[in-house]
Amino acid sequence: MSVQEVKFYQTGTFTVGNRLLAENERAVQANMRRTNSLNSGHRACQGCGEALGARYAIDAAMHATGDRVVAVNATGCLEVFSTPYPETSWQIPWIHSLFGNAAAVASGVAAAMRAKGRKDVRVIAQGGDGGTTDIGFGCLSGMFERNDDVLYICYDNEAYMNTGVQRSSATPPAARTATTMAVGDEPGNRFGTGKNVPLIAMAHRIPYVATASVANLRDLEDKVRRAIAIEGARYIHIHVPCPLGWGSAPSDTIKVARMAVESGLFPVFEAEDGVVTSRYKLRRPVPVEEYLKLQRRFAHLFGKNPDTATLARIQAMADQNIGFFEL
Amino acid sequence: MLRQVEGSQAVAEAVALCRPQVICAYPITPQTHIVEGLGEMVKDGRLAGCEFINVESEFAALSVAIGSSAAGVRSYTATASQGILYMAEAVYNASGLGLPIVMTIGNRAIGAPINIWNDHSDSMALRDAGWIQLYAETNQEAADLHIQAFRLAEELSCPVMVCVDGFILTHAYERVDIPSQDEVDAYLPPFEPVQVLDVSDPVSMGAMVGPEAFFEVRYLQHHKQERALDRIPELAAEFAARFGRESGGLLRTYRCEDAETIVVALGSVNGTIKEAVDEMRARGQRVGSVALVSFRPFPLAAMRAALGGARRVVVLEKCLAVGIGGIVSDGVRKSLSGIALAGHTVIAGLGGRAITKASLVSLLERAARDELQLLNFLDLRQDVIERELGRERASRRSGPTAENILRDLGATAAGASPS
Amino acid sequence: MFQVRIHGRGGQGVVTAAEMLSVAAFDEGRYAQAFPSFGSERMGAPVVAFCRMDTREIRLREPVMRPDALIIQDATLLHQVDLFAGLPSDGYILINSTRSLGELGLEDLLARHSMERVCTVAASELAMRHLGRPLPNAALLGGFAAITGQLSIGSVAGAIHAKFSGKVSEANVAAARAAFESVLESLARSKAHA
Amino acid sequence: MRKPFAITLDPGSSLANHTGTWRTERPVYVDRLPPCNNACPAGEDIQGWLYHAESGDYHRAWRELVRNNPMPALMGRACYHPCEGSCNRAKLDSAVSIHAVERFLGDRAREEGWRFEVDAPPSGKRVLVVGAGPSGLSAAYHLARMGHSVSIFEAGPLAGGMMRFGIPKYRLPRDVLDAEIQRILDLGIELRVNRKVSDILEEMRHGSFDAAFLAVGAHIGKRAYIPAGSSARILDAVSVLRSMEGEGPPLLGRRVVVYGGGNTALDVARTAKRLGAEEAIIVYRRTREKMPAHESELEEALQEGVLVKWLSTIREAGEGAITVEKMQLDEKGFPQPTGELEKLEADSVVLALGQDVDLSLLKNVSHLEVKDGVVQVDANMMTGHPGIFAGGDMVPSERTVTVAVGHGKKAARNIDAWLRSTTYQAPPRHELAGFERLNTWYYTDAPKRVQPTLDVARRQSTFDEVQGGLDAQTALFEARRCLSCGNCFECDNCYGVCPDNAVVKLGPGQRFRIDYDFCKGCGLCAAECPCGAIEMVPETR
Repeated sequence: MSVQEVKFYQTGTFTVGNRLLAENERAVQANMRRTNSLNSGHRACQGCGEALGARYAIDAAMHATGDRVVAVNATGCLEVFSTPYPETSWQIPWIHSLFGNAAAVASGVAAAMRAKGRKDVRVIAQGGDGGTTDIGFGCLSGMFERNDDVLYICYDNEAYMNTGVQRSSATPPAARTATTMAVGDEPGNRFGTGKNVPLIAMAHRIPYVATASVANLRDLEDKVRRAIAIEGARYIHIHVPCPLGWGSAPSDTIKVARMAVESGLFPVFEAEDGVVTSRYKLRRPVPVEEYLKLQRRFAHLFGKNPDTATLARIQAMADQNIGFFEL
Repeated sequence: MLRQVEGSQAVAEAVALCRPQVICAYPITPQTHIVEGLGEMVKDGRLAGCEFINVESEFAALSVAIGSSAAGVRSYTATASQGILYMAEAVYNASGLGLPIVMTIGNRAIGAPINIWNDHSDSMALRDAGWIQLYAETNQEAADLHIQAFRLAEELSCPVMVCVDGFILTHAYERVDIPSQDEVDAYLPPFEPVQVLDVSDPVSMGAMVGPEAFFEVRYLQHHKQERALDRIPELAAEFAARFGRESGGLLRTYRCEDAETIVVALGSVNGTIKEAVDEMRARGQRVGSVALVSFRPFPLAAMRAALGGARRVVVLEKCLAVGIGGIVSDGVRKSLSGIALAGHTVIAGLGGRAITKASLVSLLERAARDELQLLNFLDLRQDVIERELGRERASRRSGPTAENILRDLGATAAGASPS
Repeated sequence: MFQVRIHGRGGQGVVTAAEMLSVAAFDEGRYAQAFPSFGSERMGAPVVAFCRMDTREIRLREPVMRPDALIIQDATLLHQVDLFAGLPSDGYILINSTRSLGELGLEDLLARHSMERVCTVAASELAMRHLGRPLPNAALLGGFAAITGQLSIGSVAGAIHAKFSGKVSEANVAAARAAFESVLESLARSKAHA
Repeated sequence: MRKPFAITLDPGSSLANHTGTWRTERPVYVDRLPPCNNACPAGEDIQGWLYHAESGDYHRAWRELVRNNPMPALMGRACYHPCEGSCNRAKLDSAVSIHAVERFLGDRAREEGWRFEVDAPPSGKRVLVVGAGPSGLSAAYHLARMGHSVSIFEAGPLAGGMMRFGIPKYRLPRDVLDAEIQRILDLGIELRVNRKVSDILEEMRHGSFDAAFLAVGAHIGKRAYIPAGSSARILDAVSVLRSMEGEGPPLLGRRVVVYGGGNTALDVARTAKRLGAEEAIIVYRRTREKMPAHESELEEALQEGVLVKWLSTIREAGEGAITVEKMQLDEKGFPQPTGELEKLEADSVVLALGQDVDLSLLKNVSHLEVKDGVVQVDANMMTGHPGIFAGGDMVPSERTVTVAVGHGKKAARNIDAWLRSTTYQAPPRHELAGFERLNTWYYTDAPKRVQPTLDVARRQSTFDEVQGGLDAQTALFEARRCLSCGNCFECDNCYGVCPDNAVVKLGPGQRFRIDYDFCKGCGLCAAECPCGAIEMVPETR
């Protein structure tokens, strides 16, 4: 993590801004004239983590490139709530083609920019977990393998929210979705082997892979700033809570994201050329329950007689992350 | 310059002369030789300033082209058969976004059973996806149509498919006049996109459009093709004026004056048809043919004008719309609404079944004797059909049809005898 | 119109042979059309390619079913595939073999065939000698020019040069010329017999 | 660019879509009362002045501080800082060392020679302040800044009152005291020392004062009856401590017994040690828990070798020795005699049993109510007699320097209002910013910086100051430990975490504004505000 080492500034770099920090040390989001790449008036739910993550990321990219960014968007919540005719919330050149081809379309844009000799224009592809880890996975892997000059950002809210909260390959075990109801003898999503796309991205040996969370703005901005400058295929996986799909309070979006990180369930790290180069060390570690019980999708694990066995399995996953990534 | 080249090579060189800036390639027979040729030209520098991208699927191939076209550069790809079905979603998307991509289809059948030989099932499956579809009769025309296609596509901001019969044209060596770069440059101006992803003038492309406007967007796509009906002949005329040969246009008639029977068909089979027409004429039969070049948009008026005077029309199709029969026939019939003349659909050449001059002549003979049904199947092996149907009647577990038939024919799946 | 059908095995350059024939005809100012028996054949499988030559545009797109000439690149095919289908009794036959028709057991089969139009030539051996590889197709084209007289050996050489380059090209041309001569000789011999 | 209909759109056009209509709750910026401010008897806006100290603007911080308290250097030393007792940070790691920063600012003011200004034009009114103790000086200071002409009559030889005659040097160096007082006087206040007021009405009439503030300290030590031999040496704490100023140290002997459990008792015992007593023993009738003296004071005393006899009373005092009786607490917690006796060697006994105020100056003042030896005042600090106000030790309340300073301010405001024949309206109190209102995630972990203390050996032999001050670095650090409870400190969280860009940043010092056209009311801003300065209130549509 290359977040600046916290000098003692009351809130250090934990808050968005800090009047005691030097101008250049402040977050892009703290800037009075920030670009608001995803403009007001979008139709995201109250407390939408994806809307937040997208503005954080694209603003950071615009700031780092002097607004020379083009974005390709996969079908999904972000696309639907940001560009319903006759209005768009985007301030940058933006295109939506299909659900599963964002990475490929971005490869095309990048190729066009190369052909036009506009390497100064940076290309970003973005999509949700469905468009990235499931239906868009083939195009994503192809883009990685060719090492096309594209930064792919996945906003992971762990299910197909746009269509009404159905299970995706990023949905965590035991989570209730519309297609993994909390009934039967294994309520919620079944325990699979998991599909860790950041690790899969690393297996492509692309120059840069990182995970980030809306709960850690500085880290997120810093990673986008680093990634946007690198040539070749880059991947950033951002954890963005969905109040609707997770059954969390809209006002808890950032808290939930923070708990995911501090519990170890969502490891925040950075990898270059396939090797982990930095990780976020847990600041105030919490048991997974602290995270899970904020979300109704896990309500069936609690209540009168808590499902201690399942909770233990989830805790084990967190502990494994903590061990594997040295969190 | 006149040369004896493979059809694929001719197409590749014609495309290269159009100065594409992004080419996406994914291998599928029989289209592969085209992108192989282009790939080589990009690598050895003959096609400068072009990005050649080997993608991981046809879906990605067209998606990459969508991205590059939206970013304002001339974009090209090619596919066939299963490939165009695999990219189907993107095919609709490209036209919906109004991106002037040109794509070659090396026409080939669709499985199952898997079959690599020629027919029109693939491009026909996507006929209503909002793309303009042009069918080449010869390799000369295949080459020329690509040059016209880029001009047409970019004028209308609408994607164009150039359909070239797999193997029959793509793999055939024949005489082709490959124009010079100057000639092509004079005919095809640099790409001036209607919309472009530009950081100095940002827009959002591909908005979600609801009931309040979707209908109009669709209509406007149709309107583009209506305009194409005017532009296609104009562009063909200008092409003829510059290059000194007839290529493209909406359709071409052959010995249709005073013809009682007129055969309508798409693509390379028109050559063999002309031979058959000549033989019939030699026998004193008043027969003519129409080569339909522009299937989308469908030239209703031109078709009506070409067929209006005949007594019967025989539409020869290389695609069986299972459950109804002909597809081209429907358009032909529509063009003739109100005119009373006999119309026959003949399904022929599926999965590479050779369409011989002999078969065509006997077909025309029967047509002349008014022996044709509404729907006919050229050189369909009735005996084989009967045996298989018998098997099916005999036992529920009658086994896989394709393999049964091959066993009957005593051939192996790989071996294909010339006749 | 003169139609040629070439039989061989995948990897023996059957399609290339057809292509070179068409190029040779093209160089002589004729229209020509060459195409394979469109298939997915692999190395060793029986394959067929066709070539048409004419003074006017060739519009016909059907496979060659009534060949004016047959080129058989691999004699082992003789009893496996119906090579002679559609061949008229005065059609040309050129077989790549070191053996005579008799040794090949074709005498009965070709009983009623005009024998001055049938010939074998050791194309593979010639190829080995000149090229160092048993690729008979170029050599056979030389033989074809000799037996049919449809093409000059010069334009065959030109087509070979157009297809190959450098040593390979020269070697193939040499093999073709050698085959051309050997076919002319054996034709002369059989005339003498008659 | 000729844009295709509907599928291609102009950037940022969604501004036309006012999502504010989705809202059922609206975020509203509030200022809440930080617990430190709430606990300060002098009514200091502690969070307010720390805010400026955080950015290193010490002058501004000092000016902010002295709006309520004119003597930071002194308060930072003598105050028992109840503010720190209620500091929310204590629940995180440890309370912000407010007194240390306050003292730092006071000392910085002395070094830099910062001065006060008068805020209002001369009112032409004259006010008499009786007593130059903390409440007297505080009142005089505020009145002067309000434009009134003020005279202080002090019975003693020097200004400072109990700060000088009650608090030993080692806690409050005299140069500091003198400097703080001088700065106040420099406002143009007239000070007359050795000027005992015996008849307040006469004085006011004679000096034609429009109002008076009485702030006489409790200088008379309470006596308790102890059977004593003629030779027994018995003194009272106040006079012992007073005699430390000027007229020569008292003779206490080698073994000193101090009787009582208040801070004064500790002051005397510690003073005795410094004067060379081998033993300084405090006799207190109850337990350590029940002791009224401040724990920190007791701790320092014990470090310096002061002994305490818990649960003991003095039965009689004789030559060189006293007799003490063991006590035990009854169920109500009151000490009861046990009859168990013990002898203690003692060259002198100092009584520290509390003090009384000399109210003689009030004779023949009408409508005056005196109860338990102190004057009763109304909510405006005014006695029953119009125009005569009172505060500090003279009125019912805890007797500390800080309380006294608070009285002075409050009285001054009311006197000012009375002189302008209006009534002072105190601003409404904000809701308290409790710990539960904070989102403490955002605060950096930072244990408090401790002040240096003098080593015990020197503390036993000299009157040097025990507690050292913070240097600029540590003072800044300590200031920045403030959580700014209940008051926006412009961390930009609300601005950053709004998914709808509905928070408008107004610029440095201007804080923020909610754009209700777009705010969907998700409440993220309120949830992620570290200091609890945003409240979600239901929409009433």
